[in-house]
Amino acid sequence: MKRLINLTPSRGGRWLLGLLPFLLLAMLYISLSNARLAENPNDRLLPTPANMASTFYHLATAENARTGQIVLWADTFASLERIVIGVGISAFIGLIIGIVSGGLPILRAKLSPLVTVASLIPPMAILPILFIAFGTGEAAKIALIVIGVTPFLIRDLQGHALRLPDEQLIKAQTLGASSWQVLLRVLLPQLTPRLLNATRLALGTAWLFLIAAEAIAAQEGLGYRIFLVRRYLSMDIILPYVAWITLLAFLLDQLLAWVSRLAFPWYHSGEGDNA
Amino acid sequence: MKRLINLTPSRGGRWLLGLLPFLLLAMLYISLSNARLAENPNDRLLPTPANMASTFYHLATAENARTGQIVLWADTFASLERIVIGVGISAFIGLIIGIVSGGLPILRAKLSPLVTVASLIPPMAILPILFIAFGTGEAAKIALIVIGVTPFLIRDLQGHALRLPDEQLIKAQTLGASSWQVLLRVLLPQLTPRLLNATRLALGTAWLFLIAAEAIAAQEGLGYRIFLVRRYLSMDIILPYVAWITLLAFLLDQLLAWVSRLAFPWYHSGEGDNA
Amino acid sequence: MSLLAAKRLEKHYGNHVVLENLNFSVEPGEFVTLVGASGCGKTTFLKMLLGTEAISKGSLTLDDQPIPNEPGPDRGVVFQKYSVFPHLTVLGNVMMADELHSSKLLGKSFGAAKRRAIEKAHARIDEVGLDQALDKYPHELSGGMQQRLAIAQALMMRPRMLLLDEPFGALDPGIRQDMHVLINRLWQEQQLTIFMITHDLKEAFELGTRLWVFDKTRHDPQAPEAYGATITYDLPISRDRPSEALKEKLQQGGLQTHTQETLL
Amino acid sequence: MSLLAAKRLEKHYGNHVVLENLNFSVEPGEFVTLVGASGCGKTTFLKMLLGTEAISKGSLTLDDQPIPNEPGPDRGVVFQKYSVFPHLTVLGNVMMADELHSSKLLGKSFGAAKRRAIEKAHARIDEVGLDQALDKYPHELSGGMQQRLAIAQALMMRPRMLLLDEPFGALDPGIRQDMHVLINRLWQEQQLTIFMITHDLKEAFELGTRLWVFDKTRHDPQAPEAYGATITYDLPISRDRPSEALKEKLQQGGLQTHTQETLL
Amino acid sequence: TPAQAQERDEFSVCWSIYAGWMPWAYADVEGVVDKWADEYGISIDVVQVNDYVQSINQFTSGNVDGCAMTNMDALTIPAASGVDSTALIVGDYSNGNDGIVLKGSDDLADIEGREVNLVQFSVSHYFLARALESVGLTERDIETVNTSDADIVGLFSSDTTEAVVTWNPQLNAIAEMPEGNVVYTSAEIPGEILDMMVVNTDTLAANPELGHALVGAWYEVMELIEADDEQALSIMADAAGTDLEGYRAQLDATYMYTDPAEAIELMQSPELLDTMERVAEFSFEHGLLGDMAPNASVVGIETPSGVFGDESNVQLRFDPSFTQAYLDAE
Ligand SMILES: Nc1ncnc2c1ncn2[C@@H]1O[C@H](COP(=O)(O)OP(=O)(O)OP(=O)(O)O)[C@@H](O)[C@H]1O
Ligand SMILES: Nc1ncnc2c1ncn2[C@@H]1O[C@H](COP(=O)(O)OP(=O)(O)OP(=O)(O)O)[C@@H](O)[C@H]1O
Ligand SMILES: [Mg+2]
Ligand SMILES: [Mg+2]
Repeated sequence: MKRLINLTPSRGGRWLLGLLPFLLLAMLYISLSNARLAENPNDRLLPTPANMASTFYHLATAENARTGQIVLWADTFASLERIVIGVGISAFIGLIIGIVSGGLPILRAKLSPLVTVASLIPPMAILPILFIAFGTGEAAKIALIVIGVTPFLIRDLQGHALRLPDEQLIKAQTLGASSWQVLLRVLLPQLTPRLLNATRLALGTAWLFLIAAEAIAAQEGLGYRIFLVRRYLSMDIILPYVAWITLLAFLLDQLLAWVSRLAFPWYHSGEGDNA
Repeated sequence: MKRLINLTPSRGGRWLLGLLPFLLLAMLYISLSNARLAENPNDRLLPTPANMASTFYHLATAENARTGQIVLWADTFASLERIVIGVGISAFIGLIIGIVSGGLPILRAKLSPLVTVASLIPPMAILPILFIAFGTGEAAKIALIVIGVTPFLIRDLQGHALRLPDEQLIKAQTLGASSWQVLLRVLLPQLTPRLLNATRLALGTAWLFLIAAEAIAAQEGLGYRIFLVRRYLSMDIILPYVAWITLLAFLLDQLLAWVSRLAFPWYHSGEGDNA
Repeated sequence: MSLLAAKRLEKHYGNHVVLENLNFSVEPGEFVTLVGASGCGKTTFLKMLLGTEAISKGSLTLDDQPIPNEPGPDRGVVFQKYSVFPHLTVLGNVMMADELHSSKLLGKSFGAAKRRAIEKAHARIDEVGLDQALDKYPHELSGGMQQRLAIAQALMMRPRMLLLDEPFGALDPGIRQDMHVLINRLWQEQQLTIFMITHDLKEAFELGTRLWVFDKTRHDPQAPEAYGATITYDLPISRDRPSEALKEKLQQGGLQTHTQETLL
Repeated sequence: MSLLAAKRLEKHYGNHVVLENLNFSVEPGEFVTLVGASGCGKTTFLKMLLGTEAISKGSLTLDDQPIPNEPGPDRGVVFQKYSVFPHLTVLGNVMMADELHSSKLLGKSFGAAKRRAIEKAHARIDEVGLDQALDKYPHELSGGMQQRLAIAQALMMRPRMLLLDEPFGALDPGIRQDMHVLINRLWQEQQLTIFMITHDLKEAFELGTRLWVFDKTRHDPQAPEAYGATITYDLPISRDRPSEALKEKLQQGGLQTHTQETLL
Repeated sequence: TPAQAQERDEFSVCWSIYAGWMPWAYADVEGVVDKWADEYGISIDVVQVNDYVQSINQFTSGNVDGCAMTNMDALTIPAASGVDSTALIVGDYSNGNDGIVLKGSDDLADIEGREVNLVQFSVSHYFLARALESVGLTERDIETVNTSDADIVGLFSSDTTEAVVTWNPQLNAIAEMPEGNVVYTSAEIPGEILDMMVVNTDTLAANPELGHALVGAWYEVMELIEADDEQALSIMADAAGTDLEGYRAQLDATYMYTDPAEAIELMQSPELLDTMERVAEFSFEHGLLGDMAPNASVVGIETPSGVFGDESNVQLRFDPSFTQAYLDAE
């Protein structure tokens, strides 16, 4: 018998093992749900899977009488638009400031303390201020995402710019590069894949802020719907929505990972499979 | 004249340069505030610094008539207690599961997909379930922090456990170590400083969830106060509170960094000054 | 009875044949040096001796028993890097083996047991000349000192076999020479059986009593992974004979191809 | 008129004197090899030549002008590591210099300019024998191939001086030998002036026309940072003379201390 | 503010989800507001804000010109912040829409010593104070926990929750739960919790068309409600996240002033002034009029029947003239 640390599951077994805890959770849910519903058939907290499925199917297919739209898709589209624009703006700002402040010591001295302080402010605390400053339109929601995510991206990219070996900056200069050319041809291309990576890490936070923002001021969106029906404790809508958000987050994450591997093979050369 | 990328500010100049953007922001605020107050002396949106200072002083010194406590300290103590307990529990769970799933391939196969999915679920969206499971008191607030932070810690520690050179695990076994001893004497001590580091990264998220939790149901706490007085647009309380939270976050972060450097000098050997 | 013996030993990764048709027997006390082109399977071979890679076909026996399928205290190892624990001091690294042995639960000893462990460790550390650096962490040591530490640590369990994978590959030439003296002395004093991989032919000749050259004997340009490497030369090295002569003989044989490959 | 000259040159970091009292003049076409104990200031010296470290006292002149205070295309450099750009292919790395020159704004050339750059790069790549690996990224190359690439890249600007900081330190002995042949050929063909730091005395003798030994002449045990290293030996090396003889002479002199230090 | 006092032809008003304000949802999507705005040559943007407090903040900070809010919030937030506000439309009063729910008891007096979840310092708080008064208790006899209104239903399911004060639709959802006992509702204090459309006084003075257009649109929808128009009610129900049946249940607990004459009568009655005085006193006791407020009458409140408080600092006005003009035009 091998030591425990040396035991590795086979490839097929790994899949099955991975499914195991999900099955256990599902069983736990169903038994709890049954128990509550047996006590009070009108209980809304833990609806049956069948109930959730039919509600979700309805949301995903039936046109809304008032707006003429299909609720799920309208919500999804609105939320995705916000998160893509918000994260896109953050990534852009993060890349520019990260490169410039990572590459130019004189600017870094100016910006670093500000970025550090900004990244420490919990955006949730300034949520009330944000909506007052930006109104309740799309701008405020996107601004919340940008404010929540950008300081992290800037710090991450600045850190990586600083960690680029000095040797490369010197080499570029011995090849005749100007400051601008060093930023453009050494820092920019090497930080772009890192940006994709950092963006993946920041996506979780971005979803959080999106949902928080939609809870306060929105007329459609995944977070809006959850907070609207929360007043009625409609868990048959909330739970499928949570699952749907989780799936979207996962797909977005995988999309970015795939793009990065495709576009920057050299960046991923040192990686093993990270489980 | 040197190239821009080669210009570095002197040590003293660096401090001054770092202060510059803060001064600019302060001036911008004061001029905006003056403009609004000139129009409406009762305006609460951008109070004068003097006003904020006196309110803050009042909160920090005057006893509340009803509870006999000093508001600021009661809030601070309540919030710090929650965040320390919450992050402490997360760190503990993260360390255990991180080590075990990073070190034992057979367990990793079981846990990894679950942790990945769990880390993608926005905790804010499943609040009602949290209330049922943990009640509405301190437990729920701490649970929200734990749920928000733990998946990140687990993934980070698992990743680092995987990145430990195989050579070390093999070496330990050639020295006669059992699986348990490998976990205890190779993984645990090497992951502990990493845990401190990951906890520092996770603190931002923890503050976020703390404030969110306090916004939902609380009787005291920094987030509670902000969300209570936002009703009255009392920026003279909100803004100093945000600054105070930022300061606390900074101090907590530095404390962890200091402990880590003191306790694990070998871990920090490879570091330069990270600006 | 030979210590280690292989019969028609093979190692595949899927369809990729890395090693094939290995046959040898090694007596206790031999010092085998392994050379061969990069990627030909030397490390894979060492891993089979360690027990971290399973054998695919044939047999590999230690004391006439199939080799254990995981690392154990009878086979010490020193890698090119990461052999020592960064979170332990020199003393802590060397004591580790003893502590693991005497305290199954905590892997850490206290009181009298600890004093004994320290004493034993001291002796080992003296042997490799690190007595001035007892309380230093590995990151405070130079590359050469780290490798000495790794050797002292590996020898703490008094293993029967010592496996070295390019242990001096990352060291400066001067320091390297120093390490040769050390390993040679330890080998003789402790009557170890040593397997050492190296890229430096000179090193291989200076240290070993037996040289193995790993190379492919068959090659299919259409399917480069279809055939694996094997031991193409198995030469006894005499300490008395000047290595230069041997080297020339080798080059007349087939080692040119090998050297050329190594140099790309 | 000498290419490079120093007069009472010193370098301090705060109170720490790293180098002091350097006096020399170097003619175009010399191949200077620098040896010395670890941490004695060889890299610091090279950085002053590069312009990334300012001089503290004295003078250092290039063509009788104070040396520029930042790197420029007249002084090429190859480090032990990180000399090539990981995000560019072999061709891209070598073309870089030309592109930076011909397109100030984008640092990237297109059309005819690009074709010309490719052509020029091809020639350089052929010289170092990487013509089979044009479209590979550095991570797909072995250590030796990466250093060849770094050299090809550095020579693209036809610099007057080439600065090498332990360029072959991380390579295997066999590959190292190969690189010696290459660098020697390029030095002769392109009439470069080369400064090369090495830890390998043999290498220093094989390649250089002039050997500098850096060492401290004064030492204060109370304040080890009070005195800096200087050039203690400045020896011409003749290609015809067997290096062995020289080496012995050196060892009789003061190099023993140095070697001992290197070996800790 | 002067900027708002200028003549303009573009305005915005906001509202949040509440039974008595759902007509704005209908008026917005069905183009009723646009129709009336066109008639007066202006345009009005109707904005839904998900979070009630945030919608009032939008009004106070001047981002919008009008906002749907209760009488108490109009006094303690915009008026106390120095924004001169006019209650243009009094749409309804809560007639059971606010309620106190206890677990394990149907006697209000049992609230003594419990933790009560509610939105602190909102009308719920005022309502709770009135309820406590009715059984001879004071706020010192209980403990209040500030709770976000959207989460109060989920919270009630938790075993640790003992009592909540909330409004519809949350109130209905909680009342349906087996352990929920509604022990006191706003039906016991009719006419005290008023839901209104509040607009900036200066803006209204400079642009009376805004007032006329809003009033016109409002009462056009009121006619549909009076007629129990199923299609209109369904649309409102959907916007509120419920169905027709659920929305009707909420309306049952809301006294809608579908008849403009009745609304005018309320505004002119001296009882309104009494109610506002009580609200002002409650607000002062809880520090809602500002830390520096010397007494409850620091903010002047003007109704057709008189002024309460500081006449030189009137910041909240009840103005029936626009409703009157609509009635006259009919
Ligand atoms: N886990 C693995 N899965 C698949 N192939 C592997 C694995 N490990 C090694 N190989 C392959 O086996 C071959 C031999 O690798 P090995 O590391 O033993 O070579 P080596 O002789 O030690 O080379 P080097 O001199 O570079 O250290 C290589 O072609 C490698 O790609
Ligand atoms: N930026 C710096 N600030 C302060 N001290 C420095 C700095 N750079 C180098 N030193 C010190 O200068 C001395 C010389 O360092 P240098 O890197 O030049 O040595 P070296 O001869 O190249 O050593 P090695 O052979 O290990 O490469 C060292 O003691 C080092 O600590
Ligand atoms: Mg190998
Ligand atoms: Mg150096």
